[in-house]
Amino acid sequence: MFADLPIDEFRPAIRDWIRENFPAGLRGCRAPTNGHEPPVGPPGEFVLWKQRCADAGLGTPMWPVEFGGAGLDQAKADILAEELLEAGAFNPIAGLGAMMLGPTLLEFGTEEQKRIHLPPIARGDLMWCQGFSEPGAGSDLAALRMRCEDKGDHFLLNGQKVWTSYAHHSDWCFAIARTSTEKKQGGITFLLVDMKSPGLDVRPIQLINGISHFCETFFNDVKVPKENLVGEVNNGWTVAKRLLQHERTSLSSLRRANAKTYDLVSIAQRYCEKAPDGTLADKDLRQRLADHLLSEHAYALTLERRAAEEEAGLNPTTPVSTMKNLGSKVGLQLGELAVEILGNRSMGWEGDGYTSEELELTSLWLHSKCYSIYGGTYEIQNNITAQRELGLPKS
Amino acid sequence: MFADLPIDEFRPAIRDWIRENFPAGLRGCRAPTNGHEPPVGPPGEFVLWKQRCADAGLGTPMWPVEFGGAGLDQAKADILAEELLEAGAFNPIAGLGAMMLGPTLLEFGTEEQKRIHLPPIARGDLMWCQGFSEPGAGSDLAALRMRCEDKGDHFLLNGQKVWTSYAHHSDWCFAIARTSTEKKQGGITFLLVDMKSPGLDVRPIQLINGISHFCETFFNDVKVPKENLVGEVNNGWTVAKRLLQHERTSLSSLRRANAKTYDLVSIAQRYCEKAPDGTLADKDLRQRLADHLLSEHAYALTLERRAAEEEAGLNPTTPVSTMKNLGSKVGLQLGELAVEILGNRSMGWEGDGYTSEELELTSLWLHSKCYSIYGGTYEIQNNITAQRELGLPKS
Amino acid sequence: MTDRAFVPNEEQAMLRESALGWVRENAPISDLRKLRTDNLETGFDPDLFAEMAEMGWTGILVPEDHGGFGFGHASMGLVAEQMGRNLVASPLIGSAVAATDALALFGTEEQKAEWLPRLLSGEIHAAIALEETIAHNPAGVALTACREGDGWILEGHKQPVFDFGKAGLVIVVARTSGAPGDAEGVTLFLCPGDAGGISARRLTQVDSRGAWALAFDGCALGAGSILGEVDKGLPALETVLDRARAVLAAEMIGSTTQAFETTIEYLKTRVQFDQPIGSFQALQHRAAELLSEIELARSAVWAALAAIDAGDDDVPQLTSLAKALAGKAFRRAAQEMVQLHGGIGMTDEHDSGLYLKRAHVTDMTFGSVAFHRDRYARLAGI
Amino acid sequence: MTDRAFVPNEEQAMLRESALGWVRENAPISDLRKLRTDNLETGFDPDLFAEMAEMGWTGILVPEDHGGFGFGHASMGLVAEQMGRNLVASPLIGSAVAATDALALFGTEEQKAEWLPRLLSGEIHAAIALEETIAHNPAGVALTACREGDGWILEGHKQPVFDFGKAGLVIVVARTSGAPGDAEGVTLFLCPGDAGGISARRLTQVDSRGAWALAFDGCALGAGSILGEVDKGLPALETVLDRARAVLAAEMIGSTTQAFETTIEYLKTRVQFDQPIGSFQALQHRAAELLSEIELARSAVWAALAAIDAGDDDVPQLTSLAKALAGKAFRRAAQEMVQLHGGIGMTDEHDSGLYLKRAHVTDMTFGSVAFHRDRYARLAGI
Repeated sequence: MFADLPIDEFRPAIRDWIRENFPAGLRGCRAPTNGHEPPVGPPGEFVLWKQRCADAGLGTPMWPVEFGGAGLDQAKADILAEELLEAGAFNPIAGLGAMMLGPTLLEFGTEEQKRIHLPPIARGDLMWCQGFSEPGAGSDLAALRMRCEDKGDHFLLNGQKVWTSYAHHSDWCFAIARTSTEKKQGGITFLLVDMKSPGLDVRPIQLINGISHFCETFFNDVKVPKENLVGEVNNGWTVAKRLLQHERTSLSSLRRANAKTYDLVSIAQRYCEKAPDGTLADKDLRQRLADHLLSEHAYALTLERRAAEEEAGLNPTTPVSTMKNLGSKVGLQLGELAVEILGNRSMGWEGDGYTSEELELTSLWLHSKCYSIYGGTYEIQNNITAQRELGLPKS
Repeated sequence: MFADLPIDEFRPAIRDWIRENFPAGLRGCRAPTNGHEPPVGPPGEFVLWKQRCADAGLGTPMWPVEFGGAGLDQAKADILAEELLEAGAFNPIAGLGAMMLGPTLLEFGTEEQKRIHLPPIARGDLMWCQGFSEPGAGSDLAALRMRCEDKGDHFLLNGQKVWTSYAHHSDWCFAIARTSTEKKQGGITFLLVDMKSPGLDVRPIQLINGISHFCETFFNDVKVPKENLVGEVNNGWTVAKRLLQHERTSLSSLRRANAKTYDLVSIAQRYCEKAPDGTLADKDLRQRLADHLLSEHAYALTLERRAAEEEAGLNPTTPVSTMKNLGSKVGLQLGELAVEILGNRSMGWEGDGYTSEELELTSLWLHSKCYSIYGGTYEIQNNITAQRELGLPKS
Repeated sequence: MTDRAFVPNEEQAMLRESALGWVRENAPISDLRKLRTDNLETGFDPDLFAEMAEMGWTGILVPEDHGGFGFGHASMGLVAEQMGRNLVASPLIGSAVAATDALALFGTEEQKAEWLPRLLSGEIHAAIALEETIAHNPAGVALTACREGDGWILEGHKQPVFDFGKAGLVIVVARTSGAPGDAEGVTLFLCPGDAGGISARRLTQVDSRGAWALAFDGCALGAGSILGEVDKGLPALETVLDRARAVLAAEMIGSTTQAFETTIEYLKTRVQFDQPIGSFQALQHRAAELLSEIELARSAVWAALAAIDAGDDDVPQLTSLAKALAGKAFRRAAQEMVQLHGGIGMTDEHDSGLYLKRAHVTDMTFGSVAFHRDRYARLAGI
Repeated sequence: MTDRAFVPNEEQAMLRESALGWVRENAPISDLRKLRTDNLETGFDPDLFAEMAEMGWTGILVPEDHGGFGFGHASMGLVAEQMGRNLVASPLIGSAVAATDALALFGTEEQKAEWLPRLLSGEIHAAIALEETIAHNPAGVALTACREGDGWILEGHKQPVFDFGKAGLVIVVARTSGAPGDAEGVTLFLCPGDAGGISARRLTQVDSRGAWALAFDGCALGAGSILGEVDKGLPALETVLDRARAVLAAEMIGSTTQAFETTIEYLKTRVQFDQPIGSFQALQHRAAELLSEIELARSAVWAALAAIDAGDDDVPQLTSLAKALAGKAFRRAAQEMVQLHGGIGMTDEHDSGLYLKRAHVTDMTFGSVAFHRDRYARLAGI
């Protein structure tokens, strides 16, 4: 229905739909940035909202209706995102399945794979994790060594993955493994792995902010049915690279959503001493906070500009790799400034000596350090920008 | 005489000598940072001061007395520099001969070369320039192509040098040229060239601040007598590298002398609006000015620390390449802040719409851009620090 | 999403292409070098400006009912951006943006009829006499205008005044009451360029543009010279300045882009250590970071221009954002242009120095990075 | 040149070597991890502190006539630097520097005789109760001390108070007159750790050190508890703080150096794209730039310590220089440690996070980079 509306009727229609369907109790709740986090808001309301979005296909708005989407184009999907933001609402269907695997399967998957895997993702019923990084293959992903042997009716996986986000809460995993050692990138195969497979062992890794959502994942003679091969054997690097593009895009918009949620201006106004003219008394902090606000604002405008360019059918001027780094810089700045504003109130780890806001911001600061590491490090993105976008020669 | 004094008697003795010999009219004059600039202060006084220093060997204090020096050790030379600064005086014998060629000849030159060339340098009578860089060989100095052929009783030079500072005012040039194309670094020879040689043509290059002290120097069948070879044929790279070390050291201390002369605090106090509490009203500028003062102060302390370490016979903790970059950073910062402080008064190029101080500071800002280029670029110094000092592997 | 006009419409795209083509063909950067020696009375090449007028650029912001095109500031920004590429010297921003907007927004019908057609045709150009002290500070104006009979007498100094030479009209910001720093008491005057009682001294500027120091000594203006309301000129001035700032920022983006592209090209061709220097990773990363800074500024500039044309409330925020980020990006791009070109970048013969000097002057014009960061912070409530 | 003690003398070199050896042998960074789980009443390992006392470190600043060594602050800095390498938790700076200096400089003979020998022997340790608000601001103290009979009653809050657990002595900064912000009216009190009327809440801190929030509610102290002069305590406090700041900055330099060295070692061994990542030029340049920042901070720290020992006038400038630059360098080194270790640097298992958290807490302690930049600027007259 929404897909067929002319674009000028779409905005009021979607606004009405949100007003009618978005549970009031969820207003202003921070959106879960992936599907693995505990539900937010009053009990039941999150589940209700998820169901309603799923029924309308609006959790994965650009997917075809037959696979659980709403069949919207980019322009309408952008309007949807804006109206959600406007209404203090959010997309409840998050996670790697919706953001990364789905679009990739739509391009590379078989009809059967799409039919089986996409609808549960679109409904938020099944959660996916990403089995890419290995202990010796971080930035140099193609150096991966997990063995994948063709055993006739199935593949056999042996090896170890690391930094598998939420592996311990996931139903499925999309993974890349080595089917040939002859070529580095040309010996990689892309597979869908059921996390309940025998021989698969998951151990959470604790991060510097005390939270564990990354895991080490061990594969010990894990069998994967042949129908779970995406693309062709030894051609998985092509699939994985496309998936990583989706990752960069979604990470840079997520960062923005995050930055919108933590309002440093309001925190500074509540915590910091004021000068008689109402400005912050600490001019040193104020200057740096202002610099951050400038970056954050211009970053948000750059996202808008890219969307407008895409809408107009143009190639976006600003490369995705640049967006990823800008997003992580803004996020890192936000973390640093948050703890600096809190000053002596930013040293807390846990316990009731600090407010939950203070503890959350301190934890955010520590967590923000991963923005420039995961989803392709800051350094890798700069290489991509320089070589692929600016055309500078490889050394 | 000064060389034989015990160190505790040296300081008062040198202080007395300065008081007796330094012409009052020169007090507070900016030291000429090389020997090519026009004399400073009242007529005759600069020449007098130069003569007195030369007679005492104090222009090249660490050189042996027989070659025109004073035979001082590092500790005493440092004390001399401090006392000059303290008295508002300066070393009048500057230039590439005193700072770079002299120490190099003392190590690599023949007795005859030292006897002929060092005394006129020590007296400030003859000026030297450096013929190293070529149009295709900037940071990659060893890529130089100027041909040097052995013609039996002389060498024959053909080719072009660039960035030859003050070539148009120099009497001699130390240069490197290619005697063999078999090895890149191992085919280079170090020569002393009389600037009056036939076939030698000098063209000044105008810089972005309108001043020309760099030149292009063209060599067209220039003959160089065999006795002007320093070191051995094809071994000139070793000599040149040592000379460049002397260059880095002297550049980083010159930078300091420069920074001492332009007092941004006083300029800011004269030009900028004040807040009621006496601090600068523009807090944004104030913060950055403070940051600069911190760097400048710590850089000066680092020079002191290196001197103390050398005095104690230790290897300096901070590498020369690091010092060069720190010095150029402080100098660049100073230039940027100077024009920012002057604001609308910093746009002048010439003429009487601006004071001479304003024009000088604007010119300094533009000139400062070369700090991170000449004497080995910022990038080259970072490579040296990373690979030679920190032991990081070459790519 | 309000339509931020991030993507030019067909008309604008055509305007941009024609401006870019004209700049490349007819206004090479060597023209700027010529200005340094030619010492023209105007400080810019009047023939070049006549061509701009002929192409209609002086009418982009003139309302249609006064014979102009009323295209808006995004269009003007597209033209300014192309001019910025080659550092083209012209009075376009002072005359066809600031003065034209001032008249169009705050002029009486009589004033508009008197001045707009002449500005539109390029018969005259206008200048803005605002700056007095070392730092941009619109409320800080000290030059006084006192009533005498029906008219006014102006006394005081202005420096720098860009493009004053042979200007037909000067918009003078004066104090009619209160003390320097007061928001009240600022008034805008329309002053003929050849009015008596003004002595002008030509300044020689680092960016080779024409700038003057003016001394007003008994400069008498008639009753009709008031633009807008007496004593209430500051908000009008800020509105006009924001428009000029946004278009100047667009010009700066053009200069920045050209400096960046020239540098990237050099990185691809200059060989050291047997490799193009652009293959060195440290330089690659600096190029990537510079690009990201330029992209942020670009977004801010087009958002500001679009907000002006849409009449949005957040013009002051967006303009300060744009001017601050363009100032940072231009300075950094010019600095890297010099540094990455090495020795040759330090020579007058190379264009790097021209961009560096222009970066400094444009940053100082209509408020520096520091000024606009502070203004943005105030508007953000901190 | 005043002798800035940039080069340790023989005695100091021995002290440094022995401290470094002890830290490497007996105080590995795993001790800090143990503190997180052991939840000791002290917040530090008392056995480790006893060893430090045995080695004489608690007596480095105790004057010789009270049984100490009177070695000076450069020596204490050398010890602190080695402790910093492994992020060793101990009350050394609060107790053996701040409290010891406060007593030695401003205590009566009676007070010195009562407390110094016990601090020297390690029988007790002392804490400083200064901070109340979110930002370091010595004149901002609001906790009140009112006369009652011969003695004083303290009312108010302090947070964070480091190493309060089982402290024998707490130096409390209180307001005896005036309002928060006034320079006059600040007084230092010697308060036994077990004094009545204090309720303490243990805080769990990111850097795993022991810190407490104290509520003073009718805490009664005797007449002899005044340290120095009533109402005139601020200059004394600043003198004591500058000493603690300089030694803390030395500790920070040790931590920074270790973070840097660990990172450089990793760059040499970690292979990606078939090369050690340390061969990538972009990382090499960041390493070189980080080194230059560390070297600046190092020079400032040793100059500050030497100036304290020489009784020079420029101690406040040099201390603010040292603390600001050490704060910047430590933060940047820790940030790069996480970033350049990649994923592993984000894990709790790796030490990067411990350095990052400590960098933050030490920067906030006794004044942050921003505080000291402002103080330095004021002293420089801008």
